[in-house]
Amino acid sequence: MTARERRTRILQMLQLIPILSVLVILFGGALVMALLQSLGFAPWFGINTFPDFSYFGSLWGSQTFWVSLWLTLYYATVSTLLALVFGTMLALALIKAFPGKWLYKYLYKLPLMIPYTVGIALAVIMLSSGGVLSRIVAFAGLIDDPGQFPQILKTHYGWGIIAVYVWKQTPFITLAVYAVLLGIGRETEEAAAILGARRGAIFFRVTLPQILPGIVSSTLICFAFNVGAFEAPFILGGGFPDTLPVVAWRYFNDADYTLQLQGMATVVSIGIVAGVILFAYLWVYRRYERRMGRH
Amino acid sequence: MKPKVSILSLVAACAATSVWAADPDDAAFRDAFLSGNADWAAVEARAAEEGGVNIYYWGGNDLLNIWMDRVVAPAMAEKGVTLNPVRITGTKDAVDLVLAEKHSGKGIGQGSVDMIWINGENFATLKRQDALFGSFAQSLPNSVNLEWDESDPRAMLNVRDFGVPNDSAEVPWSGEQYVCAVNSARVADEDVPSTFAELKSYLEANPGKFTYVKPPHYLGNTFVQEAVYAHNPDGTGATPFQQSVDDIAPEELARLIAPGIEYLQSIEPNLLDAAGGSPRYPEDNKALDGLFLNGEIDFSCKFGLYAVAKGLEIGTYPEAAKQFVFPENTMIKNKNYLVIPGNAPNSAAALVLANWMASVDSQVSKLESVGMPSGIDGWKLSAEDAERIVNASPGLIGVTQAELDANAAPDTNATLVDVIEATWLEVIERDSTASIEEVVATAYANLGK
Amino acid sequence: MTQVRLDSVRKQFGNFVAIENLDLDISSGELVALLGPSGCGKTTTLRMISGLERPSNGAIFFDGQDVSEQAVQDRNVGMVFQRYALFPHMTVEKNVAFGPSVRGESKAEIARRIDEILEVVQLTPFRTRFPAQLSGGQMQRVAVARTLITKPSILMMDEPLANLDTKLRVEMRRFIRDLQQQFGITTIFVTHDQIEAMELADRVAVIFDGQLAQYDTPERIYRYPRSLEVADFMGATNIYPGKLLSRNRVRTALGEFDCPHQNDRSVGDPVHVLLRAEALDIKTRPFTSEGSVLRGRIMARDFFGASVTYRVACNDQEIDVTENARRMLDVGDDVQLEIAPEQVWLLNG
Amino acid sequence: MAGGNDTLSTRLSPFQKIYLLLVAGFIVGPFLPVIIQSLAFRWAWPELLPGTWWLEQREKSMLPLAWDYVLSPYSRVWEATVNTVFIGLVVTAICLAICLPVARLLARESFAGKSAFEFFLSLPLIVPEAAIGIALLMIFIRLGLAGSYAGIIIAHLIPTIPYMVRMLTAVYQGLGRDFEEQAMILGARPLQILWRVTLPMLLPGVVAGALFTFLVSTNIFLLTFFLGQGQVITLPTLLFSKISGGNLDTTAAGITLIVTLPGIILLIISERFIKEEAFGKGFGS
Repeated sequence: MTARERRTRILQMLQLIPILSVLVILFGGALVMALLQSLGFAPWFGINTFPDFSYFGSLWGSQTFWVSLWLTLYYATVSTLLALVFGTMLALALIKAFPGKWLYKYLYKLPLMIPYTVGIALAVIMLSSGGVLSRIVAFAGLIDDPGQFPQILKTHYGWGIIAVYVWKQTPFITLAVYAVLLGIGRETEEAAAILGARRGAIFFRVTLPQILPGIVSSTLICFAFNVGAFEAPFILGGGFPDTLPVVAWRYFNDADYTLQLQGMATVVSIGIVAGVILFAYLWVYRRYERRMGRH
Repeated sequence: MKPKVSILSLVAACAATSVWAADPDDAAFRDAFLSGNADWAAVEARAAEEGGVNIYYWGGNDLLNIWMDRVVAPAMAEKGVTLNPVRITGTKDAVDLVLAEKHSGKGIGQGSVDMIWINGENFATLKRQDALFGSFAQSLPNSVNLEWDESDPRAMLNVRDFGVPNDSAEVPWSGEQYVCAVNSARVADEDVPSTFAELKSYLEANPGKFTYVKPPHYLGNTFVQEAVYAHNPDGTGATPFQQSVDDIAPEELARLIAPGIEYLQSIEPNLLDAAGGSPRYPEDNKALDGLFLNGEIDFSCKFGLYAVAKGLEIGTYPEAAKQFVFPENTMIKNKNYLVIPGNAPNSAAALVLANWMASVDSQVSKLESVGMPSGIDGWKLSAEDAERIVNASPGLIGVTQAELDANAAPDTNATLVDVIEATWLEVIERDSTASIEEVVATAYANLGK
Repeated sequence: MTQVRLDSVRKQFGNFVAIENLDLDISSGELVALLGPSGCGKTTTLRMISGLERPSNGAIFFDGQDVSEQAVQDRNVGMVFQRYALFPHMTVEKNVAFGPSVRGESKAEIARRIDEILEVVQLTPFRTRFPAQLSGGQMQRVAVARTLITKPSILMMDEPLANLDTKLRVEMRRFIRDLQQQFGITTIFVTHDQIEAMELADRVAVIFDGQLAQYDTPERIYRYPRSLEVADFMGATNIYPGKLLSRNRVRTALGEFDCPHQNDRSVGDPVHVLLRAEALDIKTRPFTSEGSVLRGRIMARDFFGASVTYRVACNDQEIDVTENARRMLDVGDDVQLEIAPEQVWLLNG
Repeated sequence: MAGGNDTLSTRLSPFQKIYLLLVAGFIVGPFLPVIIQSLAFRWAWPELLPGTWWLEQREKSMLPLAWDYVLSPYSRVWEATVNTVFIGLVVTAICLAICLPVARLLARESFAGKSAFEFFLSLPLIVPEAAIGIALLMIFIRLGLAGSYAGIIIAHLIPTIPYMVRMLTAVYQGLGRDFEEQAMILGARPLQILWRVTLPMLLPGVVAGALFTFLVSTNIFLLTFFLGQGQVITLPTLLFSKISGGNLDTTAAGITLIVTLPGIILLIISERFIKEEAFGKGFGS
């Protein structure tokens, strides 16, 4: 490397400093601090038993942690899958021409633009026992007391949470898939049809493999968000046992400050679980990609 | 097993690691004021110099929010102080902030919170953590509006907060009583319960039509306390619960609260949505109001002497709502307060604000617009002022003041609240298989007892 | 082998008429080019024959059977797309196997036929490559193989040579011709390049603005265009307005000369005279005066290696003349052009 | 009529028509009752429309009800809106400034550890927000950043950087070097190239990235909620505190609509300036 090349290289590396300082110091720092605290390092509370695996031990040893984990993953997975199916179907419809398409393309993106809390408000007014659906059912004469309306919100089935996630994320996945669909065009589908493939074969053997990159990256983001989301399970969840982010938040808000370390262990657990699942997902996908000749 | 680090050892550790640092000027003012060496004019002058005051309060009541902006802010502006009302979702957030700042070395005059609307456990926490400004309440000019003579039993609510002596480190702001309301469009008068037993039989006949706010929310805790009082096996009601954890053995407490907790367990299958698998306890005041308005529940219990009157005025209560006496003899009555944290950056302004809040004018206006009952004591006022307070009241609907007074009961000691709350969470919410005695013992252990 | 007939086929997209009453007969085993400028509707026609689009009116017959309402999958046609539309996520052999596989043929049979067809298109060494790893010509051969393996009754190609460089075009042209002859398959292709159409097709359908302008052999379309537009599109440069002096003599600004006998025109009719550049003979001095001759001077010269084209000015008009490059004339030379009457083609004025 | 052509048709199938209607209903339908609720005085089960409307009570009440409250300073809606927009703008500006050079580098240079660096850049997208938020809170309290605008702005950079880098990298890749090289040959100086060639060509992509970043920032709830400590309120946290109990009263309904409004405006703006594909670039693997 000549001196000039080296100078250019150094200048380039200098440009990376701001972004690295944000990501390494704050993001990386936060993760490291979380890990340290979950291992018993919190001198500002007068606690320093590092390394101390008892916080993880007691967390993972309790049965409710596993229930919480199951709930967290259940809500995240079901809503991601539903949003994927709805979003892909919507993207397939949107590439067609229809009257009023320009308006529809505004409309379907609305949830993408507004906070989850709005979605929660909509779920509350529509789905609660005293809500609009319940009133419509009552108007139809099917029930005469709000208590008879099937409970949708605040159950561990999480219909309300799933509804909010699906509402917010369907447009997100639609957008990702739609952009990829536009990019691949219609020709390969037409070629497949001429070669004799029916609707199902065209979709699963030709379209789907091509939109898969868009699907993978968008579902990855949705799933990770769902695992870490707080507001929807907090407001619409079924209460104890809560999802892991809510559990962590409750630890942090407990009158007993030492529980914050337990909270950190919960936070780290969320990170580990999300990390393991996402890496496994990516690994499987990468293998598939290689088989598909993409690198 | 996780090592149980007690709060007390934690506090000791904190005290050792972080000395109460101080801004010398603020520290001097605090010492002068608390020792009575600062005259009020000097305080007001200093307040104007400080120029602002940050009050942290639960922002979930629109009426209170309006009143803060519309009435308190201009009143403070007249004194040269800009009011900064910080609306928080839970009082604990402000307490956490004060403590976090204290632990990070922000001492006298160096914090960010000047005043918190507070009572109960949160105050007890601040006191335990030694994060209070000091005994200021009796030095305020308007403290004449309050009864401080402890030989008068009526002074108890001014000097003890949830049974914990407050050492005048907070000034009473509002007096409340836990009252239930019924939707009389849905329930016949003769069916309205006045005891827990009657409530239970009502629920057996009308399953799902009642619930209470989920502890550890204070509205839920209070309902649990009332049930515990009413089921006190000795028949001594609230009396034994006035002691602190230091004075009552866990086995004894477990024995006293067991019938009440068992009662709450027994009504669970008939609470709201219990038919669908698990009973539903609303998270807060607003959620409770929503259920009551929609007729999902027939009775709504919360602190709110004038809640029905105000709720009708703003449309959050059903038109046929009215109050009733429940449970007989154990309707908890308490006060809530304004506290100044030890590291308040504008302590003089906070004192001025506290003083103004204890004035007859402010209490009348708060009563009228927010419907929050007066926190000052009528018998200490001139007849004219006392009458203004009475006239400002939005009014009781369905009950009389005499009935409420006759059935009043005191709060549970703040230190016991933690234990009872933990017991409820463990036994009722988490369906623990442990006996109540074991649960109480664990709760004690967690408190470092 | 299939015979294709389009009967008053019309296609409308919204308010836009893409094809207007198109009649077209394609004999079985024939190689037909649909020729026209872009946007003329030739691709739409191809897509209607394939079944990717449905005609708004009219009908399409394969061997006399109406297939207008038949789904594309049921028509047993083949199509090679302009950009080949290879499945990017499949290897060469997977691409080729796709058709038989979705038609439910046995694995052994598919494997056998893949070997065979890859041999035909000379892609055996590339069978495990992905499309992204192939050259343009290779991709096209995969596309062809993928189509042929399904034994289509009609093979369609959209601009088959458009995306190839000059050398590959020659190669592919030959390849397509050979293939078509070998399989004897009815083949229709779309192009906007008249040379390509003439070189490959048995018959050429010229389409302008959604209407069939002429449908004939390449030679006849070149020599005897039915309209000015067709003549222009086929690359004719020497077109002059004129008037019929008698049944076999015409006058233009260039001058007067003889033409074939005109049975269906009357004397005095306005006409356009088409003179093919390569059909004129250039004479240098000494000039003769037999037949129809024009005098002029060379204004410019374009040398193409095998041929040379001169721009000649005569009577204030310009005319292009092409001849073999056996000799070279210079700019400024005076020349005489001889016009054989049978090389003069008249169009309506 | 043989079917099987639906996937290929450029028209919607009947099923797709119904599906589009259902999705539209699912997405915007619930706003209707929110609008009604915001105009109600008392709307109790089982009424399909409020028994008493706000306007009927408006003159009778001393207190600002419904929209009178929402639009008054008491509701803090205006403060939250200003905060949201301000934080969003600052985050966008900082994010743009620090991501542009990185995107250029990623698009054009190859260096050791590049793929690891790219992976690290996208990590914040897949680490759950709750984990970052709670962990950051402890650090921020130590640094005195909790509850401050600076703290929230810095925190918002974490989830926005990955999107911005991805979108800008895609733009730089699409741009290619030819144009800059052509400008160089024509005699332009580096600054002139930047100002007159590179920036105008980057602009659509930059606008897309900026709008997307702004959008993400204005939508963030958890980080603002944890790190704002109730002192910095934005539209999402304001709404959260109104509905955290799971009840939507009159003023909460009004605030819901207000919180929706910037999204609608942003939607219209972004639809004008950004093609679908540009958003798509943010998500490409």
